[in-house]
Amino acid sequence: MLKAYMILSVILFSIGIVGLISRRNIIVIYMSIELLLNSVNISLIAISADLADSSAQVMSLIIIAIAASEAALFMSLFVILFRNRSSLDANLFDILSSNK
Amino acid sequence: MQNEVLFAILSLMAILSSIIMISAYRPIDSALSFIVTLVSIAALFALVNATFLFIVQIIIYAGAILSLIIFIIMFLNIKDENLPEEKHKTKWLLGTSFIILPFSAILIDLILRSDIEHNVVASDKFGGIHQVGLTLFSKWILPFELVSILLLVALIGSVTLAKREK
Amino acid sequence: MNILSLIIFLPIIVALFLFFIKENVKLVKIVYIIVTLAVLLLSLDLYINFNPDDSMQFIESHIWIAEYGINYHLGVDGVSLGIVMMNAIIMPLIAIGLYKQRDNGGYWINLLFVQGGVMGAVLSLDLMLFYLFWELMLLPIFFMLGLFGYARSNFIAMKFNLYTIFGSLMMLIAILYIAVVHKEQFGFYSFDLNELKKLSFSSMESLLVFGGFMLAFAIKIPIFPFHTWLSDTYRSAPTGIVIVMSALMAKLGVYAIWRFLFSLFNDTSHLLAPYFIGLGLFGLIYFGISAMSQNHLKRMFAFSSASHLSLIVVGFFIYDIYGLVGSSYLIVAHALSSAALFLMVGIMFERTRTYSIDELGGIARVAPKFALFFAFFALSIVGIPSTAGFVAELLIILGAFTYNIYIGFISAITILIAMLFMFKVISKVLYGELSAATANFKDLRFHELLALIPLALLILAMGIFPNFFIHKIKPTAKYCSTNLEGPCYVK
Amino acid sequence: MKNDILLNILILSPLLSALFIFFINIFFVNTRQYIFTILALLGSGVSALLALYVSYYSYFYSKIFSSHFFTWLNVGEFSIELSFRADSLSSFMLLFVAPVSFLIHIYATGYMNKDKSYGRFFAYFNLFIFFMFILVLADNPIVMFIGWEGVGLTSYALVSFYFEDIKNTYAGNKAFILNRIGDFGFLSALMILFIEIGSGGFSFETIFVNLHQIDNQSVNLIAFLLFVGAMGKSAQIPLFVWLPDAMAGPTPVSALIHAATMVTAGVYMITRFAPLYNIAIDISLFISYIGALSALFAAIVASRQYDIKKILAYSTMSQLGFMFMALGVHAYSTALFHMFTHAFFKALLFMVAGAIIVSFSHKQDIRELRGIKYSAPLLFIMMGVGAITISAIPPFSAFFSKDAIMSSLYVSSHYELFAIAFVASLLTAYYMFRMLFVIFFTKSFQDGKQNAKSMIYPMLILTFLSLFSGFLNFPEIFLGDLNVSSWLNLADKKVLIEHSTEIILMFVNTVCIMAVIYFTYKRYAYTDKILQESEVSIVANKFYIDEIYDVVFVKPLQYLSIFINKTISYTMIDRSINIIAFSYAKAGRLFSYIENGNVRYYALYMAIGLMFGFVYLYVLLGTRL
Repeated sequence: MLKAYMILSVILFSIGIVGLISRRNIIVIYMSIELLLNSVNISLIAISADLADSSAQVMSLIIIAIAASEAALFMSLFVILFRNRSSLDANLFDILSSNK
Repeated sequence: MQNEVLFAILSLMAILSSIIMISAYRPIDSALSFIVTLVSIAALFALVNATFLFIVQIIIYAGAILSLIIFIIMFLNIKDENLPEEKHKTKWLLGTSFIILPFSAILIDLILRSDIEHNVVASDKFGGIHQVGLTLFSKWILPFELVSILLLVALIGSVTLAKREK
Repeated sequence: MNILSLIIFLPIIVALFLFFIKENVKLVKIVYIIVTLAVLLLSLDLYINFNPDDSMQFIESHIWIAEYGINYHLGVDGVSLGIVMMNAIIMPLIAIGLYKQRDNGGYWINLLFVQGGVMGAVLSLDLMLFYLFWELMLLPIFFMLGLFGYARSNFIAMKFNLYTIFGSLMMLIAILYIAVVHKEQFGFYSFDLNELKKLSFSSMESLLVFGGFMLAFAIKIPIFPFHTWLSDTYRSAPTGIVIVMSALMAKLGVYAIWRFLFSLFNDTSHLLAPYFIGLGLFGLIYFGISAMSQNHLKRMFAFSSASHLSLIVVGFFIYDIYGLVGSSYLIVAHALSSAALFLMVGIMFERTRTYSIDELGGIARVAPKFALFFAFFALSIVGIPSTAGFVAELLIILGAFTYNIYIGFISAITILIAMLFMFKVISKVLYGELSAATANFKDLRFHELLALIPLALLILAMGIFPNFFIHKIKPTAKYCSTNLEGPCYVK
Repeated sequence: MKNDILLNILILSPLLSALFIFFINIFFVNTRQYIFTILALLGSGVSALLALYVSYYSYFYSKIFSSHFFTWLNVGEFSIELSFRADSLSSFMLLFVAPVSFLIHIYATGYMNKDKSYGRFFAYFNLFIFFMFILVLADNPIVMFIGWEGVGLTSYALVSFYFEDIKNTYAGNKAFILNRIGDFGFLSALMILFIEIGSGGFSFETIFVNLHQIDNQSVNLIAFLLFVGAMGKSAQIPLFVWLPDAMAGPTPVSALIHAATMVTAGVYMITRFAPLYNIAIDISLFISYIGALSALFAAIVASRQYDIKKILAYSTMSQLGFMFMALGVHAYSTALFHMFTHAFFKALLFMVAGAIIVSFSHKQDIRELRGIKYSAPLLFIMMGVGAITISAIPPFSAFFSKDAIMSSLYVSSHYELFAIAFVASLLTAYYMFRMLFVIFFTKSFQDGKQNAKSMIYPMLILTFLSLFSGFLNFPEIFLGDLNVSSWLNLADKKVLIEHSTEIILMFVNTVCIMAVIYFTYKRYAYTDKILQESEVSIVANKFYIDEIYDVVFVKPLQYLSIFINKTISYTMIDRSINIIAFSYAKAGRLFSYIENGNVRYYALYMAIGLMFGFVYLYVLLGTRL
């Protein structure tokens, strides 16, 4: 069972990365990041079940807490960005560029 | 056997819905399909007796975070013209999938070939709130406290960020 | 403290202190003059105490970084003594000659650094120490080019710096490689020249390492075809830097070839000598002809310097006593003449605001003293008898004839080549009608005379009583030329 | 080594006087003119007196004066003493160099009167004498070379003396550059000579003792290169073009440097190396031919010149050609004797020309100077004496010297040389009398200033000397004893000529010259023939030699210079190095496109890197897993 869970986790992680890289909509990007976290959670839970050790469950609990705080920050960021640019295009936010 | 079938259905749902999530045009569609993903992941948790995590997943992810996203989407009143114009979305999706494919293929191959299963027999109470709580408050007390600080920081940070500048 | 360390570090330490009083330019200038005069006194002391029967003297050796065998090893012999002396003589005269011109403290502070760097590079007998001083001397030049240069100075400073840093990097690689080879052969790292002389290289190895060193020196001198930084840099550089570059740094490149390459790679140097003689002779003629069609005074003198430096390279590579003595004499002689000439060009620019030969003319009518000195220094570059350059060129030509009669003929062309443009300059700048730029030309002021007269007297003295000066070089030269098999200096 | 204080004073007095004048001239602006005059005359006068003294003792008592200053240079085997030695040859040179210098000094005080650069002129003039003494008295060739270069330098300074006109300075440049080409040969010759036999010492004596050690080929090479030096200094073909231009200097300069002393240094130098040339027979013959060509060429060109100083300049070149012809057939003392008489009459001619120029408002064209006989009768007489002397009319000085050259050429059985010399000497008479007749024998009249006394007296002395100095070397045929030749005691080839032949030669020569003079008289005296001569012919344009040199040497050098600057240095080397540097900058800019600030892209790069890393690890470790 562990292997199946692990494979699922890998697949979901890959899908998350694909979404993270290829989409320009920042909300989708955010959700892709959440998907990455979830895929990690899946493997953690599967390992904890396999080893009958609840430490891994605690870890995923902490990850969920981090995801929650991340969500809070992201939401406020969305609000600011949309207020300033009235767009959700990630390509607009490129002030890190050396060519500017 | 029953577990296997359930796992297959649930994992298929998770994968399909997450694919829909990353390829949907409107964010609201993505958010809704992402709820499906999260719920099926929660069910997968339940399948391995992680009952407490199942509850937490449902409540925090599907309940709190996703509703927050949907709320924000509605609050911002995003119209179609506000969405980025993604002409090459399909190309990007396929291209990145192609790049990431070897990565996942190799990982899957390694997982299949490796010998990682221990199949320790767990007690009935495993995964319940009691055990998790014990572990959390005994072995993991410091990270727990740190997470509380993190949550506090996130709270203050989001308030500060969202505040309209005068 | 040994006198050599004092000579090196006095200017550097004072320069560091001067950063704090950079605002008060007058004080900086006075301190500069005092310090450089002190260095001159120390060098004179060195010169007087230098024993003309011995080669390497005043040796100072301390272990610096024991782990890597880097020593603080200084010493002076006949050839380096000449460079030390002219450095000590020229530096105070720059300030005296340009006393009224540069009102910028950084200018003088940088020059002090340069003086210390040049002294250090000349006196050090440890490759790492040499490398450090070599870079120390280049850095102030970069700043001065950028800060006080004319016309596109940033681009030119960058170009000059890239050129020289590229060369120095190759040299650094070569130095490190040598140290590693030393570890392989003797079991410990060493950068000390005396230690490294015991090394033996395979022929391919020594060619590559020789090339690494040579690149740094060839760019600095410059040897054809590494000369293209020259004309822009000289045109743009402020007077002090031009003097330092043409009179000191370029000479240092040739000196370093002799000091390090000849003693480390004796066989390779012998093997490659014909090629470098050929390159030098080609450069001698090439730069001379290049100078003919220049209209910018500093550019023309830049090529003139390059032409003479090629001759110096030839003299060293001839590998006999005449070539060696002649070249080391020409190093000093040409340094004095070109320093004086560039100083006068700087003085002239202050009055006319132009370097263009076509815009000048008739200065001899209004400024006879200026004309006298200018003509004298120009002729001393040409190498007329009774100036120091004549003696040096005579010896080099003699050496070249001893080497090979055809090489001799070509190197004798040097007595023709400088004339081709020098006389044009004298005619166009000093003689003829007054131009708009020169109409109100003021004759030399007292402090300018004070700077030029010592140079003129020294050039004359070196031309009329050469034996008096050459006897300090002779033991070194004799030692080197009679020890063709072994390294040049062992102590 | 002996150290004669007199010789030291002789050498140093002009130097000291030059230095004093220089110093005063530069640093004390309003100095009275007479201070310069006193200093200048003191310097040259003392040396002239001492020179006479030295020659007197050398002639009558065969005394050799010598002095040693210090060791100039001592490196390896190359040991050069700064020492001087007045043997008979040097004393002979001193005999005319110093007095003529002194006389021209006196003349110049009048000529340069009230000139604003009076001091500068005499400083250079004395410096010139100093270097000339070094050249003449030097005990070894390197010191001689120093003097050799020094006279060239002062000659340059004096030709460019009127620097307000930049053309004069160009003439000076030309003189110095061509001289230096000669010096190139001279120096190379000395270097080879040193390498061959220098280890045994490098004074003239030791050189000639060791001369037999050199192989024949080297001797020829050395002899040829030495002659290249002489060509430059003595204005022989092909390095002669500077001499006519050098007339841009003040006339006393032309008289002293470009007629009497410096240009004869080449002859002196060849004579100095006479033992060498006695071995190098081929080169000697070559010298003769060059001399013959120069003599003929210059005589032809002179016969169509109009500038009074240019005529004399070409005449000088022609006379020097005669001397080289004599040198070539090893008749050294004959050549020297001609040099001796030539110094007097050519200096006289130049001084007269200068006096004419000063008197008649600085006109130099003989067509504008016509009819001055009655306003300047004295000048007419002196010019006449000069012309008669130079044309070798007996019994005046040049008759003896030139006739000796002719007979030695005849004896050497190179009859073609003899023929050329004969034609050239006829042409000499032609162009000299053409000048004389055009200026003085005409019906027109113009008035001029009187010359200063200080100009007249030296000319009178020189007139006397040029008439009678020939008797010093009275030939055997007139029951003379060839004083000069026996005094000089050079490695001459003995001239064995039958008296009858010699008399016939003299007679034919004289008659022909007379005929030429008569022809010239008919042609130019009291006619306007001179005005009808065309100025576009090949002779009047000096065979276009200057233009040819310009096209063959000067222009290509300039184009080459521009070419290597623009094309090789700039376009080829600099451009390619800049391209390397700029391509680095471009590559940097290329990478900055990757870094576009879009974090998504960074994630993409990370993913790509991840993929490659995984694939690499998998391939590397795959077999072991």
